[in-house]
Amino acid sequence: MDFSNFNSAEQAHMTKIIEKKQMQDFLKMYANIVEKCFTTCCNDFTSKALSSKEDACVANCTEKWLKHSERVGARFAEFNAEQASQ
Amino acid sequence: MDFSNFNSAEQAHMTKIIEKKQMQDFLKMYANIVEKCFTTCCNDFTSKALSSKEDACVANCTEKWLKHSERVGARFAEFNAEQASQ
Amino acid sequence: MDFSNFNSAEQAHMTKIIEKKQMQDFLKMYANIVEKCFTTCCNDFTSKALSSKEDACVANCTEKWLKHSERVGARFAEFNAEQASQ
Amino acid sequence: MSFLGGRSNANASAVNYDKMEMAVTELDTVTDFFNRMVSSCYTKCVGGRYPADGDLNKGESVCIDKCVAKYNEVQKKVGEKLQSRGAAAQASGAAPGSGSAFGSL
Amino acid sequence: MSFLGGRSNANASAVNYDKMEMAVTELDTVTDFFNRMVSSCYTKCVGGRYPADGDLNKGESVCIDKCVAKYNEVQKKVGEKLQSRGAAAQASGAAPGSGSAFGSL
Amino acid sequence: MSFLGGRSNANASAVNYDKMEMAVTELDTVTDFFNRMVSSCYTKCVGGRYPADGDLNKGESVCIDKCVAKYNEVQKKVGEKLQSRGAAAQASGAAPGSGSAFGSL
Repeated sequence: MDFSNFNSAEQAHMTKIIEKKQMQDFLKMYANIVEKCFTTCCNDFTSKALSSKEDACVANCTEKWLKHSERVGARFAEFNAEQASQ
Repeated sequence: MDFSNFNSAEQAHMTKIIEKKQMQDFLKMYANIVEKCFTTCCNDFTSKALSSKEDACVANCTEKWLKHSERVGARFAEFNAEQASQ
Repeated sequence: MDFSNFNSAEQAHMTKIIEKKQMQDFLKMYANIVEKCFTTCCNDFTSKALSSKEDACVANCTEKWLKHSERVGARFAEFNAEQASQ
Repeated sequence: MSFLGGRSNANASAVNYDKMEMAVTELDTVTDFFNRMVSSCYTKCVGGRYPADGDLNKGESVCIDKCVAKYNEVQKKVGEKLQSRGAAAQASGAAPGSGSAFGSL
Repeated sequence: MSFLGGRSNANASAVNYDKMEMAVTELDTVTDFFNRMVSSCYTKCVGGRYPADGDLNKGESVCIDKCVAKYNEVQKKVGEKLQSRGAAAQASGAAPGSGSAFGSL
Repeated sequence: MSFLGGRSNANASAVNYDKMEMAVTELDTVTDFFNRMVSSCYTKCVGGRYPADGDLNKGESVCIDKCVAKYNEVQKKVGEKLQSRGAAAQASGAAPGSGSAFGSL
């Protein structure tokens, strides 16, 4: 996105809006990871506590999601840069 | 959530906002139940009317969802109370 | 929905709100079609480019979704008209 | 509410913002309902399969018509059920977002 | 913000809109979390099967209780993990909506 | 719109709220698109399986790269298709939220 035609007052507003949205996006990503990793890792409901296997699964699952999300972001940024330069 | 540090004007605003959100949450739950119980109960599309079997299924499915939602709410409230007292 | 009890100022506001919502709904439908047709049509990730088979699948899938959405809209409108006349 | 326009005009063209807000909520509710019906009937009647062409075939078309009718029926049934459980259910926390889980003022 | 009410009163009943907005964000976050927990535990413990009656049976009830406990555990674990990766991860684009993919001012 | 800030300044630093609103809509659209791409590619390339460790293996990494490229291709194709059907389709109710299902003013 190109905000170069925004004046300084508009850029200041936009920065504030974007900061708020980043906070909301972060919270949404958090909720998403919880939901996905719970679904993937937890299938035994005879005990309340996470087993050590489930615990490791949640840690790996979270780490993998973050790395996945970073990689998609990087490829998407490259794609957008290519589009913009054409 | 703790709103004890809110002054009376802020509490009045918050009450209004919460009331609006409860209305929206109720409508969302309504739409959710319809979607889930339709998916669970309706699999024959050779007739327009609900069969008596489908009709009973929708009634039971709705009742079960409400009881499920209440139970999750009760456990979640206990969990939050525990956390707050630690 | 019945807006006949709206005065002209209210109708003007409502028209503006509805126009904005139609834009948002259109963008949401666009994102939905991309998501669904990608899921249905793309299952080979050994190449970056769409194969001719995938390409045809996406075109047909999009066309089908639009026709489906139009048909559901038409039936829903009939249903609402029936309800209103009872 | 100022984001819906001016507030100070009290003549015949004054805007009743509570009424407007209710209309917007109703519009959002119907739109959400419609979108879920489209998705559900797509899954039941069309979706998933690799499409042979861009047209709805006879079986899919018939299925969609019945699907819309049944979806509306289910919506009515669930609505009646929720109404018969009434305010009691809401107050006791059946509705997410209400009840003790979220603290109170 | 004017859409939450008046702005010019600076007395004891003045409304702090930033505080209000944070409270609303917190409320939305908890509600979203709760709704996802309800859906996830429904899928794990109740859903899908054709319901024999309108009651939760013994097995389902026990399952729900454990499910809520585990879901809360997972939320804690993931939260700790995100915190330990910290600001670095956010700045490098782990959070959708941030980072170079969306341009910058 | 007053919720985006002041309104009365008409000098060089005046804020054009329609332009701002369009930018916000564009931002929301790109964010939604990105989030759906992340989820779809996770399902196709990573998800579901019990994770052996916290790293993406070679196969997953390659899959993700192709997946992003294909997802963007599909987005272009669908966009072209929607454009070629044009305003007619929108007016006749192809877009949920428009058309006769929701009444008119």
